[in-house]
Amino acid sequence: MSLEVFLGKARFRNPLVLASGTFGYGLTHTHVIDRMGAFVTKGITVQECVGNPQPRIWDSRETVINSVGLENVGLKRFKEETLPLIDISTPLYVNLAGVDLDDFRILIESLSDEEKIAGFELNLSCPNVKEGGAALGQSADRVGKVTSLARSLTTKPLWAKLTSNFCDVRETSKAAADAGADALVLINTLNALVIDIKGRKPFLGAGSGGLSGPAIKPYVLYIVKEVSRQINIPVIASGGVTSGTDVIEYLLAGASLVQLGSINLVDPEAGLRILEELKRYFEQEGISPAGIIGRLEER
Amino acid sequence: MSLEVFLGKARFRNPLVLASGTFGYGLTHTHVIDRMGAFVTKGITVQECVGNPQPRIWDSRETVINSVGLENVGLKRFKEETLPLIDISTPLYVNLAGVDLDDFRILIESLSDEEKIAGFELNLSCPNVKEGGAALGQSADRVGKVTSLARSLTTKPLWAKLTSNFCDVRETSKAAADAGADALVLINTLNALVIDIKGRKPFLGAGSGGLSGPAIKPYVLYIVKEVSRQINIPVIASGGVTSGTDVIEYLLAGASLVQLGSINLVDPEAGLRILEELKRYFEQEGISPAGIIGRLEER
Amino acid sequence: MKRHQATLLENRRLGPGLYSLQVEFEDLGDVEPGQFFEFLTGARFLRRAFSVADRDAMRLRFVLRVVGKGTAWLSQLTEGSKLNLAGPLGQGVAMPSEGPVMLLAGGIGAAPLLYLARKLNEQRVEVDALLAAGTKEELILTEEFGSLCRKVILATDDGSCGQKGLLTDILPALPAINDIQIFYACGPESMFAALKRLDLGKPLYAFLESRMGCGTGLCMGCGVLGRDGRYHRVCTEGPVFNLEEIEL
Amino acid sequence: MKRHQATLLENRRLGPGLYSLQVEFEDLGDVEPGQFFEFLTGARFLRRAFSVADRDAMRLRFVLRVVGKGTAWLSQLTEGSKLNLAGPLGQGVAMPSEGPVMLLAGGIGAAPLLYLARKLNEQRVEVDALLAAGTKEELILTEEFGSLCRKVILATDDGSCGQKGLLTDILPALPAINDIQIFYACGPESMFAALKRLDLGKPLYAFLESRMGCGTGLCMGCGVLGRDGRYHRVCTEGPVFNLEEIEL
Ligand SMILES: Cc1cc2nc3c(=O)[nH]c(=O)nc-3n(C[C@H](O)[C@H](O)[C@H](O)COP(=O)(O)OP(=O)(O)OC[C@H]3O[C@@H](n4cnc5c(N)ncnc54)[C@H](O)[C@@H]3O)c2cc1C
Ligand SMILES: Cc1cc2nc3c(=O)[nH]c(=O)nc-3n(C[C@H](O)[C@H](O)[C@H](O)COP(=O)(O)OP(=O)(O)OC[C@H]3O[C@@H](n4cnc5c(N)ncnc54)[C@H](O)[C@@H]3O)c2cc1C
Ligand SMILES: Cc1cc2nc3c(=O)[nH]c(=O)nc-3n(C[C@H](O)[C@H](O)[C@H](O)COP(=O)(O)O)c2cc1C
Ligand SMILES: Cc1cc2nc3c(=O)[nH]c(=O)nc-3n(C[C@H](O)[C@H](O)[C@H](O)COP(=O)(O)O)c2cc1C
Ligand code: FES
Ligand code: FES
Repeated sequence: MSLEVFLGKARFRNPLVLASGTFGYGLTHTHVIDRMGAFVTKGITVQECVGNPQPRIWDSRETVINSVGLENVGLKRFKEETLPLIDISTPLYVNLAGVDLDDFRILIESLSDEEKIAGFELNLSCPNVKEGGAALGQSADRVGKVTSLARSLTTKPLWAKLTSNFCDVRETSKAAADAGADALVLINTLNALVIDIKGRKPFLGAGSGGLSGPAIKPYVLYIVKEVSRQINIPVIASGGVTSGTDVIEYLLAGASLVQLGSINLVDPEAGLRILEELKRYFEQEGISPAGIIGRLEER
Repeated sequence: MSLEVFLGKARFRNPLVLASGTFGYGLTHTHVIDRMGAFVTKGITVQECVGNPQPRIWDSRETVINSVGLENVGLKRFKEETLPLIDISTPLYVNLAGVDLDDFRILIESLSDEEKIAGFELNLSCPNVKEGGAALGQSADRVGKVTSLARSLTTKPLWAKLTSNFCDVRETSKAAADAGADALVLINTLNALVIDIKGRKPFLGAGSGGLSGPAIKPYVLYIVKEVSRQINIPVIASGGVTSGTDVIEYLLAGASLVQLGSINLVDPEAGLRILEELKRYFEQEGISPAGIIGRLEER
Repeated sequence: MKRHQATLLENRRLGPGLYSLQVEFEDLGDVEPGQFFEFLTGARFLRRAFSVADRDAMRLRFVLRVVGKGTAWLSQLTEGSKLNLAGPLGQGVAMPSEGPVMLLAGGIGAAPLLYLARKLNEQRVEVDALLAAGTKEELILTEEFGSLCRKVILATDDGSCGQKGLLTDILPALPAINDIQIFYACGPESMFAALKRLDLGKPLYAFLESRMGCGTGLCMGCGVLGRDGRYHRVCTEGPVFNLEEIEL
Repeated sequence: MKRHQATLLENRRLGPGLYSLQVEFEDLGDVEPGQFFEFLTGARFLRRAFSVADRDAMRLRFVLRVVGKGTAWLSQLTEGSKLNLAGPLGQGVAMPSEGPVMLLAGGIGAAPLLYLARKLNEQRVEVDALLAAGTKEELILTEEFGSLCRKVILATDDGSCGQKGLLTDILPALPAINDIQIFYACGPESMFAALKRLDLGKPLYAFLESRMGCGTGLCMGCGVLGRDGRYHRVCTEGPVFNLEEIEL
């Protein structure tokens, strides 16, 4: 039973995607990466970025809050030092984290010709940076502008990763689709604040962070269903997946691919387990992933 | 040590408020209600409302999803049958759930003169109804209009209960404040979908529901901090409180009052426990709730 | 609502996914058949409801079937564990003034009916029981019913024990049925629907289940649709309803 | 990263909030001092990291201090419980070519240093230990160190056992200090900062802690700021760093 999914002409051997920021640059655990549908790098910025002060992680039973920030090697080192080391058989998507149009121009111009790179995920949504990120992604107008620019600079697949924080993600989704994105990634982490009441200050070094993990799954499912019914390009779900059942829920809700994020932190081989669960399901049902995308019935 | 808090001239004996929909009409458990700062009824609609089909409840370890819908006795029976039975010493706020301006006009005109009622919570945010509710509350313009109308019809305190679903709650907050709301209630439940993969249909009878519970606390804390710093009227927090610590976090983030919702379902006396926890904290710290509101330090 | 810190004295497997829990209370008032307790679990935010299946002094028995995370968590508790319980909740069942009565149990539905059998027995009301389940392994509490009832009829869907067939297939043909004054039934929704269609001509009290929010009448989460078109709270107005009065 | 289903053989209280866990593995390769395991708990989503404190064949010892929900959950496990572990993780410490070396332990910091003492002892490197804690009750593993070290110096903040004062107050005045070739230290951040100020003139390896996301180098959650202005991953580049190379 093949689990393959196509987004336009791009083929994915199964619907599982390792989410940005939760699997590094793809230099380790390649036995996992090589079994997945796609892999997305940590967000890359134009300049090397040292990231946020400690502490950077907080968790509850069903959530993770991170404020890693966009710690990354920066465009130059990524291109010269990291990219040559990446040795995977799975489509490589690079998460691009720009603050403004110029950043995105520089990033794409520099990376667009790299053969190793299958496509780009435009990070229009990171809540862990002061400029750009979420702010950019909260305006349909700016989402449209960045996507248009990116579209004009590359023929590679473009995924627009959006936020639902302080905006109507249906509108930003439409803007990204109209501007030529190949797919929407819904959603990045939710803005989140943890307070240290003794110190009367935020617990995380950066002040606040982004909430992810299983607790947000029903929220993101709702968004995926709404947006995929309204917008005519594929949706890639990101939020709270820990099992094959979760992936199937997202496919039914309308997602074409499904990202694994926080669960990789608990177990870097979670993707392999989830893949087995999917295989079993699709074999038993005698159906393919493509056959259930968006097939949620009404009540 | 007094725990009292004032919102304008309205006095609350402590910052705890029993949230709408989680404590019925205030006819039972009055020994709890009488110790709280305020009590909010289930949402009242113009017509009696039968609510949504079963199942109506789903939960995980840190979330509750409900699709009760606005099951309630309706304005007429509420006024004639229920209100006379309510016998509490705590300020009674009635949650008003209208679909349009007319509904709110009818509700307020009918109830504004009731002496037993201390004030109104305008439900501009319920995700469990097809019309009105969230849709109304997602537009700053309509939030402003409803609030203005309500303001013109009553001198009683008006709380605008808002949503963060598919909108910028900073904008709807501003609209409500500009239109004369006395306080903002942040936030109502998040849109949420649970899928029954066997039936390939939504698990909840209504199709989708509203997500609440401890997992959303860091998300709502962030919103409360953002909005309370930008908007000049008091903020009432609602989201995931289960302990005195949570209440203190919300006060530090900028809330003046804090609602208890889902935790009442686990233990209708949770309010009493949380009140004791607060007392202990404020006694130890030798400070009053009013003394810490918004006193979160920057990192 | 009273909360309890109680102790698990025994956790015994009765069959596939079926467990019997003996719980010792420090303090316990009257408990009526039909009433239930809500258990806090480490696996879910809300409490889980279980009917009282039997009582011996300060000990209550609960019988549970694993259907999800909360019941799985409870089924794995070891003896001596502390339990956080709330109850008794709900209305006790209306006791009959005279018998004979018949108890109709589908699967785990036997649990609350056992306690009712105990009470009927104490009040010397004659009681028969028809216990049905999918398979022999799923037929539970048969001995206990045997010691309390005039007659116990067993049935399984696959015929592996007792008569073969659904409870509602077997019931109409039972000779005992004619002098029964009241029926009490507990089982899956499909069983109640079939019972309704049988139209037995005598009062039938249905012990209902429903996904609960609060268990204490506050949230409207548990409503069952009545013939009056309104939802009635299973937790405070029930869990036992006259089958006539509800829509299925 | 290797995952294990291991069995808790013993859970013993050592002092206030301090527990010693003996864990039996089915399959265990080399484990170096400084390496750690990540424990899944029922109380938090992410795993929790604990250093190997000792080893005996297929049994590892961990010593933990309760500071939050995850550690509280672990501390309440009863013997026979199954544990979901990942490890060994991190780099083992660079072993010295010659001694004597000195181990500097603040509180729970004694845990990983005990296993180092064991390994040094096996390699016949002379080792002294300075064990400090707040109070006598918090001084742990003193006997174990006693059997492995040339000399063990005890200190408590309140003087209730051994010398009175902070580890960094006592250290400079110790006669033994002069011929020490390498120091290994584990304790709270304030201790490392004070050690840095002492400037002992010999290499000092710091066993660091940090809030971890993945423990496997994927998330950048655990970074410690290096003197090069970059964050270094405690989980894969550490957890042991030359004190010189990190900012505190
Ligand atoms: C008054 C009363 C008395 C009761 N007495 C007893 C008793 O004595 N013994 C007993 O065993 N039970 C009894 N019950 C039922 C018991 O309360 C439930 O079985 C229990 O609450 C289930 O909890 P759980 O966490 O194990 O299941 P959950 O995980 O909450 O699941 C419950 C049900 O919902 C379904 N479900 C959940 N999520 C989904 C989804 N996404 N898609 C499809 N289906 C889904 C599950 O499959 C399952 O059938 C009683 C209930 C009531 C109201
Ligand atoms: C490599 C390594 C090895 C380790 N070895 C050991 C060992 O051998 N023994 C040992 O005992 N520990 C060891 N630790 C530390 C151990 O991992 C932590 O103590 C553990 O992860 C804490 O988990 P928890 O869930 O109990 O605490 P959490 O609940 O996660 O809390 C952890 C800390 O954060 C603070 N905190 C959390 N939330 C807030 C808030 N809102 N406001 C203020 N403060 C907050 C808590 O007070 C506490 O101090 C090691 C750590 C590492 C990285
Ligand atoms: C530690 C961590 C780091 C992350 N870094 C990035 C990032 O650099 N760029 C990005 O677009 N998303 C980042 N994310 C978001 C994830 O890619 C994912 O969208 C989100 O966590 C929700 O999915 P989940 O619930 O499966 O984790 C990060 C998430 C985590 C937990
Ligand atoms: C069962 C249930 C019913 C609710 N009904 C209403 C309602 O009628 N009107 C309303 O404004 N909010 C309603 N809410 C939302 C709560 O008042 C509260 O804002 C929300 O649950 C978030 O807080 P919590 O996390 O403390 O539960 C309901 C919530 C629950 C759980
Ligand atoms: S469960 Fe809340 S009213 Fe019945
Ligand atoms: S904890 Fe994730 S990189 Fe170290």
